[in-house]
Amino acid sequence: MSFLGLCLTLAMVLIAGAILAVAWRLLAGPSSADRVIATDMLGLLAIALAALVAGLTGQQAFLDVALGIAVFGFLAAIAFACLLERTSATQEGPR
Amino acid sequence: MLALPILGVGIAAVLASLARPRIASVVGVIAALAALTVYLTQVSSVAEGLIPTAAFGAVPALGIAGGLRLDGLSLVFVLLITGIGALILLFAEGYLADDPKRKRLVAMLLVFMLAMLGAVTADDVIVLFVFWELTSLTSFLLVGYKHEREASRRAALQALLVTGGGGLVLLAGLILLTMAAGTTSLSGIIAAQSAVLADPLASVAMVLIILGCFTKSAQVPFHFWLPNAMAAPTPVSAYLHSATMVKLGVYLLARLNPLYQEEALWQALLSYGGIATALTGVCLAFRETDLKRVLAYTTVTALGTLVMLIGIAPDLSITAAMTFLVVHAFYKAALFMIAGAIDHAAGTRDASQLRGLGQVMPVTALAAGLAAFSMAGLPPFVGFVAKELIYEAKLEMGSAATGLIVAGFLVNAATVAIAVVLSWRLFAGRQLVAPSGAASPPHDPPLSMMVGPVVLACLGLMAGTLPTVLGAVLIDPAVTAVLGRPADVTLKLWHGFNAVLALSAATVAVGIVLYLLWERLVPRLKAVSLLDRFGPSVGYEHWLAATLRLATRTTTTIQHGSLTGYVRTLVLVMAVACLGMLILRGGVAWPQGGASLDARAGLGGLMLIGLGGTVLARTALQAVLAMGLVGFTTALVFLMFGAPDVAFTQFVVETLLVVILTTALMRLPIQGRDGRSRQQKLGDAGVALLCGVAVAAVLAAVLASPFDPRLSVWFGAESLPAAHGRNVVNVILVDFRALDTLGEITVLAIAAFAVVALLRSNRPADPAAPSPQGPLA
Amino acid sequence: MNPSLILRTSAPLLLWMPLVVSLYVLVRGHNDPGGGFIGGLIAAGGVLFYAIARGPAAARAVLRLSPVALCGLGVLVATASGIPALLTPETPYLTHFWWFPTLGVTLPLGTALVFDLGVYLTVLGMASALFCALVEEAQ
Amino acid sequence: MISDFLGGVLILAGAAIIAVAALGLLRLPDPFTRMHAATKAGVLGAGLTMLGVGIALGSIPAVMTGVAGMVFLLATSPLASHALGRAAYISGAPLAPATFTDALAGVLPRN
Repeated sequence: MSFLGLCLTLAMVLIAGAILAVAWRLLAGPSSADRVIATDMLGLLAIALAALVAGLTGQQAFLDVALGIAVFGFLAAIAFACLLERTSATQEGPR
Repeated sequence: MLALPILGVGIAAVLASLARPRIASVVGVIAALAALTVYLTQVSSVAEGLIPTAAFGAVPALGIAGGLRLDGLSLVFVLLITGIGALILLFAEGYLADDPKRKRLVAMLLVFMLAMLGAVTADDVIVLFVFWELTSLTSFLLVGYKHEREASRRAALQALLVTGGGGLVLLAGLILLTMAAGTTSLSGIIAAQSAVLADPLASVAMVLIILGCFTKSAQVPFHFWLPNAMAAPTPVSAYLHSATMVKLGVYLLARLNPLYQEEALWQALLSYGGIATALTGVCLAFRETDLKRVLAYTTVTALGTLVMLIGIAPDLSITAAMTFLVVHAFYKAALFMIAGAIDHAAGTRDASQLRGLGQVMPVTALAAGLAAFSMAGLPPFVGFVAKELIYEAKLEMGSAATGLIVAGFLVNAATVAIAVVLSWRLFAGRQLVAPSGAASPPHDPPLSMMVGPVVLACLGLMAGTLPTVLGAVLIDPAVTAVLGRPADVTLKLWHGFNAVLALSAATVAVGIVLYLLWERLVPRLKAVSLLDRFGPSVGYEHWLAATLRLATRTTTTIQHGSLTGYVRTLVLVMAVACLGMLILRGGVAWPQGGASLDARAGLGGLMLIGLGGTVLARTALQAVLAMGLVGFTTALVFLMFGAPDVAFTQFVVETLLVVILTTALMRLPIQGRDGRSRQQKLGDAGVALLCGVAVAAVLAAVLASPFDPRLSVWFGAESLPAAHGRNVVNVILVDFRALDTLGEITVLAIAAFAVVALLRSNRPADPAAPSPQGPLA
Repeated sequence: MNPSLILRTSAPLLLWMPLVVSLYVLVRGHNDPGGGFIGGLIAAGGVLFYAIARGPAAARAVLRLSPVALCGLGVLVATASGIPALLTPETPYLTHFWWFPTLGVTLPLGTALVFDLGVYLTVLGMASALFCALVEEAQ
Repeated sequence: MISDFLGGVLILAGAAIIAVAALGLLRLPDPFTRMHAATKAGVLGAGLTMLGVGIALGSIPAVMTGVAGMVFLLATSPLASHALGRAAYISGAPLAPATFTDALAGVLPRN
């Protein structure tokens, strides 16, 4: 296996673990803030995965997808932030 | 050429609706007379048997041949329609002199005349049906002319529903007929008699058509709408409900007679149906004192007799039918107009309150006398000729028709009695008995109202004295049309002393006796409330009320207003439909050759985790975010299986969905806790599971069926050379299937309008907010 | 919804950047992943951000046209891209034509791009109408 | 060959940093510290991975995209984390007991 292939598969395994952790935080997260942060992290994980798939398949198209997700992930984070301000984490629901 | 009168009457109707009332009536009369003359010019050619035809209303795209045809039968009807129509319009001018809106009635009468002319000359089944329905529609408008009165509105609706319903049944029958004969032209269908009769559904088509005609011609089970339609103004009753519209059913039966005349079912249905109607009509007539209702019931009787005559097949009965048709039109229209004149002059139509009008209304008395004698069938009048023929036809049938003869005798006797009531009882006698309420003492109505009855009565007399002329000119071609083969018709007033003459003499005698009993019979018959409780009109009321109840019940069950209810129904129907189709079509299949399970299967696990999170979430916000995880995993699936475009779209859509849902949740008054009862939750869980199973089954079936690569191969090959693009997905969207995408973006635009409108509608219009620039802000 | 000072100041930068990316995605859509739909969505994301940062009224001002009018324009442009096909006899509606002007490098220009622009505008209009309405709603 | 080696190293580094960020997200006591882990480390990890793959693919547009991605992520992540942190505070996320003083006590409304 080429060195690059090895790195890619290893990275894939690491990212898979990260996804599970973030998913757990998203579902269990005590407060809404945790859940929003986990969703934002999911976006970032998507970027990394897209990049890895680009590496694995050698198609540059997936790298562009990664860039697109980056743009949109960021916008989502801002949108969630403004929504989060409206909810109150403790009462577990909108005011 | 044949279309000319129809179009002419149509134009006159338009002019009449625009012009001033008096001019409207004049225009109407002129148009009717013009049409009459046009048809009169055809009489000579039709008599020699050459039948003019004209193209009209052909729609090749729908396979409708169209066309008009004027044979003997149509000629008789057409002359009646235009002739009596002119007299009625003249009568209406006098009768409604003080009604400012009468031009609307004149216009509607002209439209009705147009419809009738079209129906009787149509040589195409569909054109005939269109005009048939137009007559029902115009009769609804005419009967409901005095719409401010509840009674006339109800009568109009009843007439429309019964005749309209009959029209539907007729359409079904006609379509079956066209399918069997392969053409929509009437003459073509009659020519293709063997094919039509051979068709398995022939008898079904025949029964349907007979039902349609029975509703139109007020035969027994459907007769109740005719007396109620007397709520219409008298000119309408005189025109529609005596001479023309109700005879349309008889016309169609006569028109299709050459097709079905040998059918036993046809003969049975028509003869027994006809005689039953005649008897009921006479019995009910004896329970009424209102002039118009008596006349209505006698019309029902006359229609019954006509249908019966068409039913019994020999040539003579068809001749009798045609003659009686003309005779009845003459005297019934005249009597209706006379009833209108009496009502106009004396203020009431109740026969029991009126005696000795002759002294003050001599001309009306004369006309009434002549018409009544023709109705009674006394010698010098054409009524006598018709009755003789009826008896001759029945006698000729010999022993088979004893029942018919007895019933016919009774019917004729009663008709004689009523004829005497309408003439002698009303007008004879010294002292004048009339309700004092009338403004001025009863007097002869103005000239315009007298022309109609007098002319018709004289026609009855003239036709009676020289029947051979009537026979050769009108009846002979009509009979040949109805029989489908030439028949020699000799109408003569005097048949010499024989059984028929004895029979008619006896009828007159019994009639006089019945007249004498009339005074006592009416109240006693009226007391018999049995008929009121179980008659067909009661059935009609129940049926109407039941339909309304059903309608309200279905609406309330479907539009119950709860959003979750709607969603539940939507999802349930989709699931049941998918599963049902799969199970029925045996499509349930599991893809063979299990997919290679590699790391990517882990995504399925992640999705299940997300699903668990969504289901167990305590608040709506948690559920939305957990659902976001499921969406994210779907996007990963696309990414891992090498679809960059779709993966990116899924990410973007997923994020937008979660953002929008969260914003919406901010607005909704959703408390933290889920308010549904345990039982409701289980129900919803069941629906959700069923939907999941259905979608999974569909997907499995799709996977199991062999993948047909032709399309993707073609697109792959074509995308670069033809559309200069390597991104096949986008090329398909933008180039090959551009029209679909155009449709989609239009839907998007419409959705945007809807969302903006919705969101803006429930926002309080606070003046502070800057008013949006222009309508579409 | 009084977003913080940092968001307000960074709003213009972070509006134009998604717009540029979206145009890039739109233009190359024919050959690489991208196209009208995705481009429209990214641009709408930028508008959403601007609406949150500076308020929906400002977002509408940036768009010059009101979002719903943008939808109409998009559909119009998409339909118009089919006009040349209509003019040439017996070519079905919406068949696209291509020209290859060579300004240094051959640029494939075609009515398909116009159609894609129509899609782009419609999606942008629809999404920004939705967002502005929602953000107004949230206030 | 050198680009493969460099790319591989960057990818590995990126993935490792993301793994650490995920671990941080699990173990850290309150939303604010988790937010730091998620946005700061997450962004760096993703950026490095993109850059590594860009270099590994070798073609000019790939590298350009990688660099553009890295730059964009680094430019916007402070904004995102600021917004998230502020929102978390305003939405009343629980502060870990170990925090000494709440610097924003009077500054921002907290529901």
